Amino acid sequence: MAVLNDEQEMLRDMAREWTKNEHPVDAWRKVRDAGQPFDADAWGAMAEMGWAGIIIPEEHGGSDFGWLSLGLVIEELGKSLAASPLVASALAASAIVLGGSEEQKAEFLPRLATGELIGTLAFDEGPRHTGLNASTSVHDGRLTGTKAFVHEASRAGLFVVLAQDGVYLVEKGKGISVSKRMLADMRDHAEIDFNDAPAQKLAAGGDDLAHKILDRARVLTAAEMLGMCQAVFDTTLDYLKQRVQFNQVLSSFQALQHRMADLYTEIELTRSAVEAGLQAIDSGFAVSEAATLAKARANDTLHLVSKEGIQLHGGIGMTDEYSVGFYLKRARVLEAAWGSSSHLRDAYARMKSY
Amino acid sequence: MAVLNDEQEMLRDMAREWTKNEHPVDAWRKVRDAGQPFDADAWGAMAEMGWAGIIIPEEHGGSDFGWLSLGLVIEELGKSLAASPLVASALAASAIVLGGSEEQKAEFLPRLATGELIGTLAFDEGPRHTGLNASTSVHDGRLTGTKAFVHEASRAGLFVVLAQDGVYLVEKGKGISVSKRMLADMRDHAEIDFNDAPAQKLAAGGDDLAHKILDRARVLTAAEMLGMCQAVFDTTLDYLKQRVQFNQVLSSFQALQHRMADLYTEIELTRSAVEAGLQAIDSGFAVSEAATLAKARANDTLHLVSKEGIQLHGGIGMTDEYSVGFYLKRARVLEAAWGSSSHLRDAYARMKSY
Amino acid sequence: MASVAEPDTRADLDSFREEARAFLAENFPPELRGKNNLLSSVEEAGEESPAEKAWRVAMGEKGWGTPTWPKEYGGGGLTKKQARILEEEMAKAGAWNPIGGMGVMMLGPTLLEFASEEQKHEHIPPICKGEIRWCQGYSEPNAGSDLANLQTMAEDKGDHYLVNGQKTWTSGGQWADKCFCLVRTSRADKHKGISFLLIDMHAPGVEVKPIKMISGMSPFCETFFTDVSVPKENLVGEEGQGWTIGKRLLQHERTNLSGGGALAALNSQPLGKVAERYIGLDDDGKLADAELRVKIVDFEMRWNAFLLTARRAMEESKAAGGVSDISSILKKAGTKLGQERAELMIEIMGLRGLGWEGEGFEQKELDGTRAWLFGKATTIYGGSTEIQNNIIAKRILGMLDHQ
Amino acid sequence: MASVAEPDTRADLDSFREEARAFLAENFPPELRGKNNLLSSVEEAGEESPAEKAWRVAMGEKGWGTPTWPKEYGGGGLTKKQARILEEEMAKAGAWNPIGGMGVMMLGPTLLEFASEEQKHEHIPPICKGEIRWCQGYSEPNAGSDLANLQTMAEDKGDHYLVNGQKTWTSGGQWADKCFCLVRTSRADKHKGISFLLIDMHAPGVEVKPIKMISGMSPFCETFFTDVSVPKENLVGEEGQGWTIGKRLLQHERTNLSGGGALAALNSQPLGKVAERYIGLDDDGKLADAELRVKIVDFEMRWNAFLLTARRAMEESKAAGGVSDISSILKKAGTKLGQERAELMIEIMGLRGLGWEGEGFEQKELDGTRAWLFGKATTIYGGSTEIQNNIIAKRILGMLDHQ
Repeated sequence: MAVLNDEQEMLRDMAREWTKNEHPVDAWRKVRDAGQPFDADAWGAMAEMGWAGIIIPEEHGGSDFGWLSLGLVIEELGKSLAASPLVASALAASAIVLGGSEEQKAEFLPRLATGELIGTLAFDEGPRHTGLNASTSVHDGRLTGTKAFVHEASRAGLFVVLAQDGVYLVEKGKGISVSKRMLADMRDHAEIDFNDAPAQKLAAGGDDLAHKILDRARVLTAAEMLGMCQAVFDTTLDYLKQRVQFNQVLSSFQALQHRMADLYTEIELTRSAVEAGLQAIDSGFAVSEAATLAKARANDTLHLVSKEGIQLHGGIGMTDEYSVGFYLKRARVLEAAWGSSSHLRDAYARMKSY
Repeated sequence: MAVLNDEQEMLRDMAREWTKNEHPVDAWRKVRDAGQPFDADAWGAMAEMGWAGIIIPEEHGGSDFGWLSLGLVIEELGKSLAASPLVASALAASAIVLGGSEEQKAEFLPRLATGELIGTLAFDEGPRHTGLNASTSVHDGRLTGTKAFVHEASRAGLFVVLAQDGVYLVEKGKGISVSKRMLADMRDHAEIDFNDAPAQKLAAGGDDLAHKILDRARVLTAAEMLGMCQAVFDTTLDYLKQRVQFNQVLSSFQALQHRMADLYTEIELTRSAVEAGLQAIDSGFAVSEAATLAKARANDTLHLVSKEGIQLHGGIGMTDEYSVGFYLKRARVLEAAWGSSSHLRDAYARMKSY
Repeated sequence: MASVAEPDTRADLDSFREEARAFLAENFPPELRGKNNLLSSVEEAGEESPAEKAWRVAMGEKGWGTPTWPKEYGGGGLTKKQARILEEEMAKAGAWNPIGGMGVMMLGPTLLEFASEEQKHEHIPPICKGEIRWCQGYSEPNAGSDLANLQTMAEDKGDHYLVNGQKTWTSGGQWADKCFCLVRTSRADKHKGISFLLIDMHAPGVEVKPIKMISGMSPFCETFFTDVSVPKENLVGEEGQGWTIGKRLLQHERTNLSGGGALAALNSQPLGKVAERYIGLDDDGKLADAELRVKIVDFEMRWNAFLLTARRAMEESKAAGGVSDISSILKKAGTKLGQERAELMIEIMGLRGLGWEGEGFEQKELDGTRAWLFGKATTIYGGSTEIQNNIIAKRILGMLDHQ
Repeated sequence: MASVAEPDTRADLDSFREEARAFLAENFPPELRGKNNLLSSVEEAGEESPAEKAWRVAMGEKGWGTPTWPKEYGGGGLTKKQARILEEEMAKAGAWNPIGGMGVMMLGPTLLEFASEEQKHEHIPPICKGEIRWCQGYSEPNAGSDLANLQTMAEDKGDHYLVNGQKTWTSGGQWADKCFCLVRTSRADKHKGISFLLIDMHAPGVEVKPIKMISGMSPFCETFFTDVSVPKENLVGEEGQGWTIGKRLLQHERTNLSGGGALAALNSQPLGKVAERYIGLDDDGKLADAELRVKIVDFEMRWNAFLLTARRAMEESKAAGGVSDISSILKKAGTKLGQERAELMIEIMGLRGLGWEGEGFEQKELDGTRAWLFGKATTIYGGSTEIQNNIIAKRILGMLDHQ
């Protein structure tokens, strides 16, 4: 854990307590069983606590606490797989903070900060992230194109859309059709068809606006994944300490001890990378490099931890009654989001010119 | 172990007994300490037993027992790191069998079969195998070019040289200068400068002669590596069963048991691939594919086993007094020979058109 | 079953081949060609079509679904060479064996070895005909890998046992007619107190509760026995012999599990082809994702090494007239590779490879998701990889017990 | 050493910075800029040049080679902030610390904690001046990771101990003046029979035999003690306290070992650059070997995650005023990565990366071969990776003992 200031520590503790007491992983089970995208009351509570505004400037209704602060909250939510549009909406807000005109900021940021407006990114057009390439086009302020697997789409009122010539804002309404896509994680994903939908450009962000947004998406997703790693690890450790086989608790078997020591090591290395990614955004230094590193480490570590979590739980880990399977299913979706490890490694090597 | 016929079983048993009794790994230590390329008496004994002629037709003085038979012998020699030009010379002989005219066969094969003539391949021109590309050229029967890290070069009387337009035979003599290259395995390697050296083409082998020779080099090297894997594994297992720590023999620690079970599994999978490679040459079916598979599996498994062998031996494995370090050093040289794993995987994927 | 002398002459075999061809031509419904569903044993019991039923009945009558089992119990009574010829002819005809399940793969061979004459005559023929579905009652909530710890009691009541207890991971328990069960007939000794009992799943006091799995399917159940009365003639072997019989049966399971994984992958497309479709080739003819290309080819090569090993194990066992040592690695290696393949498939397909249901996915993609999740069980059930490692270390490598 | 209050004012620190600059300008021989040999502590004792000697003497006199050690024993007596300023100024000047070795890294801190006043005054000043080379006498042929099993006896002879036994892995034993040793003063109890003794390597009865390693170097020795007489005042702490003292000393070793690996790699070229030279780039600007490119970038990324973790461990420890839990993973992770890097280097260089000696290789390539082999020791010595795993599992994760 990075060394935090008082404000960050308070925020982290609040998120931890709330998640543990008010929104444990069973809350997600209920949401899933009810077929909802997320628990509206819980989202209200999050907004109430100010989480939707953490990276929004104070003048636009946020607290401007910064990305490390937001990452701490997202990590805690990741631990219980809390379903909410918080990540998606924060990323949409960050796009406006980075690239919006004063008018755009004043129009959208206050509503995003209170949580009454939900935003999300609509970048990729296929089932995998292949870079910032889009065939979506805009003519006379009308945007046309199809975006695949847009997260948190069903309740979103604002889409931040990557087009051929830049990043656009599109409000829910005419010219938009949303088709649900049910993935193994049972969260809220959809394909979105934009057909001459009214769009306004984020014109103030410079040529690399989309890259900057992508960096933030990677880091924030990595923070969620880090929380998931930690939760699977902790749950598995608890299980091994309690389950008896051959008259011994499983945690006394050396082969399992060494595997857990390996997982512990990987998670701590990943934690450093994720925290460094968050801090890089706050400081503005070497953001792309740090973001790529954070997501790649989170991808590989969560992949390993989610597999080992199932295996070490044995038979009961295979049942829907235990939560460890939820993490496995969510893990693969997030691994694919904003760049698989192979995509990220290729990108990193390019940055280093080899 | 593949199911063998009587002849193969006899040959394998003979090689096993001879290696164990007459030429254990300490024999290699003596050769090394004496600074020799190999033990001439031992080479004489091998020739006496007919091993140099195993893949040479009977009409040319060999026994024509085939590649599986030769591989069995090479595997046994690999177990004790027996230094000899057997692999190199057999490969040179195979080049003539595959591509020589009747005159060339009659001239060279009988002497190769008795071991009085030592042959070797001179293909690669850099420190890594990058495919069958050569800048070596031949004009008016004179060959010019530089070959890097040629194995068993110092006593070789016949070089099978890859040139731009085919494969040539060059006899030791004028126009050849040999510079020793001492690698960590302390075996016999050299850079060879050919400067207008008299050369005769192996013209009867067709366009893919070099490929066929390369396939055989890969499989035979893989057989040597398989023997090395087995020896490191067996030595390590013995050590773990005998060494006591914390009042327990090491072999009773579950974490070590599971690692040994993994190594055992990898070695057995590799054995299947290597034996299949040898059998493929004998049958002539899908040779390139089988050869690529055999060498890649041998590379990766020996890499792992040689590392784990050192680690599991602990401190004494780091000393020159124990043999396990010899295997580690030889392993990396053979891993690089005729294609690293990355080169082989690339080649395999090309064969499968993806 | 392996020690029968087999004096087939070339002429005998040729005439058997004729017989097999004729039987298949007459009885195998052409519309079933290649329609065998590999997942049928783990998926719910589908409806049997009339053609399927006819084919099952024909094979059952002939005994050829269990070709090498003795004729007197309903088997085919074929020699091994004849059985291989039958396989070849079936493959040529696109036919498949309609007789399967745990009765064939696990219980039958065990009964042939340990059961009394009466029991063989009662239980084996319905297995050969595919009329009875069996399930396995081994695991309990506190006895998974550690079976010796099982608690389900069978109390001696003179002419019957009174069974009480709970089993879990009962495969297909909700569709099974009978269950072969490990029960405790004595508390005195952990291993020697265990007996092997056949229980009617329709008997009063048997309750079955499907377990929902992470794959969304429910191929297993919890099974509760409350004062279930089981006739004493359903005890296989003697009281206290259950551990020996039960372990022998598990060997059949293991052979089958590793083979199953291999079979499934053999029947599917090479990963390189799948990737070509989802990822595309670059100008050089290589998959556009260089790292994924490496992972795919590395997998395919290791997979081939595994297939070669499975073949070698078979050849060695045949030559040695016993089980080869390397059979011990097949389950461990095969299940690991099977899981790797499923993970690679997801990586290749991207989010299309994670579809759960509904619009936007091909059926193959949805099946892949379920198979990926279901496949996580293969390294856990039937002797987990950890247990396999213990066995290899101790039995094959002679490393001491770690306790 | 950590609990001293440090009321440095800004002005104090500024004036110290001036002092440090002046000292360096006056004493650091410019021809030594950046000439520090990282391997010097493991390689044989090279000849000291006059400039090197002058620099060592100057730093030794000042006590700044051991900047935070108390002045009364020859240390610099600096606060931590001052020490950091000194480091900064040395870095600017290209200067390095000429005082090092096991005396500084391991024995000194231990003596400061456990030794008597007399012992501190006798042994610490020569360490601060770099006048005495120490070696470590812990391991024995049958007591490696399992130190409690050690057999070297120190028999009480009234005013001295009579020491008999054999040590192994004595680093630099052939060049050392003295040895800090774990010896057995009682056979009654495994742990409590062990004492911590300082032995003169030049005393009669001490015999040293270098061990040739797979790298071809001999940085370690076997050390034989035959009736060696050691004055009782060389006992540190009390009889039977050796286990406690010895383990504390190992903590210093571990911190140092993981840091050392990191340092070495920091000082070397990025692998991508090396690969560009040996392998070349394709038209797309990528390394021509696609798989190797993936391995390199994967390594570099994991290596960066490690460096970030090392920094985090330091920050956390500073903030918490104690050692952070994650320090426990640094040795394990750092040594593994160091070995991976060396293996990758060989793969990048091909057979040039395996040169042993003689013609045809650059010095850097030959050094790489030796470093690769020598580096295999890092996961074995100073608490093997297996021991680290045991420690993490038990102390950090609270998993029970496996015995």
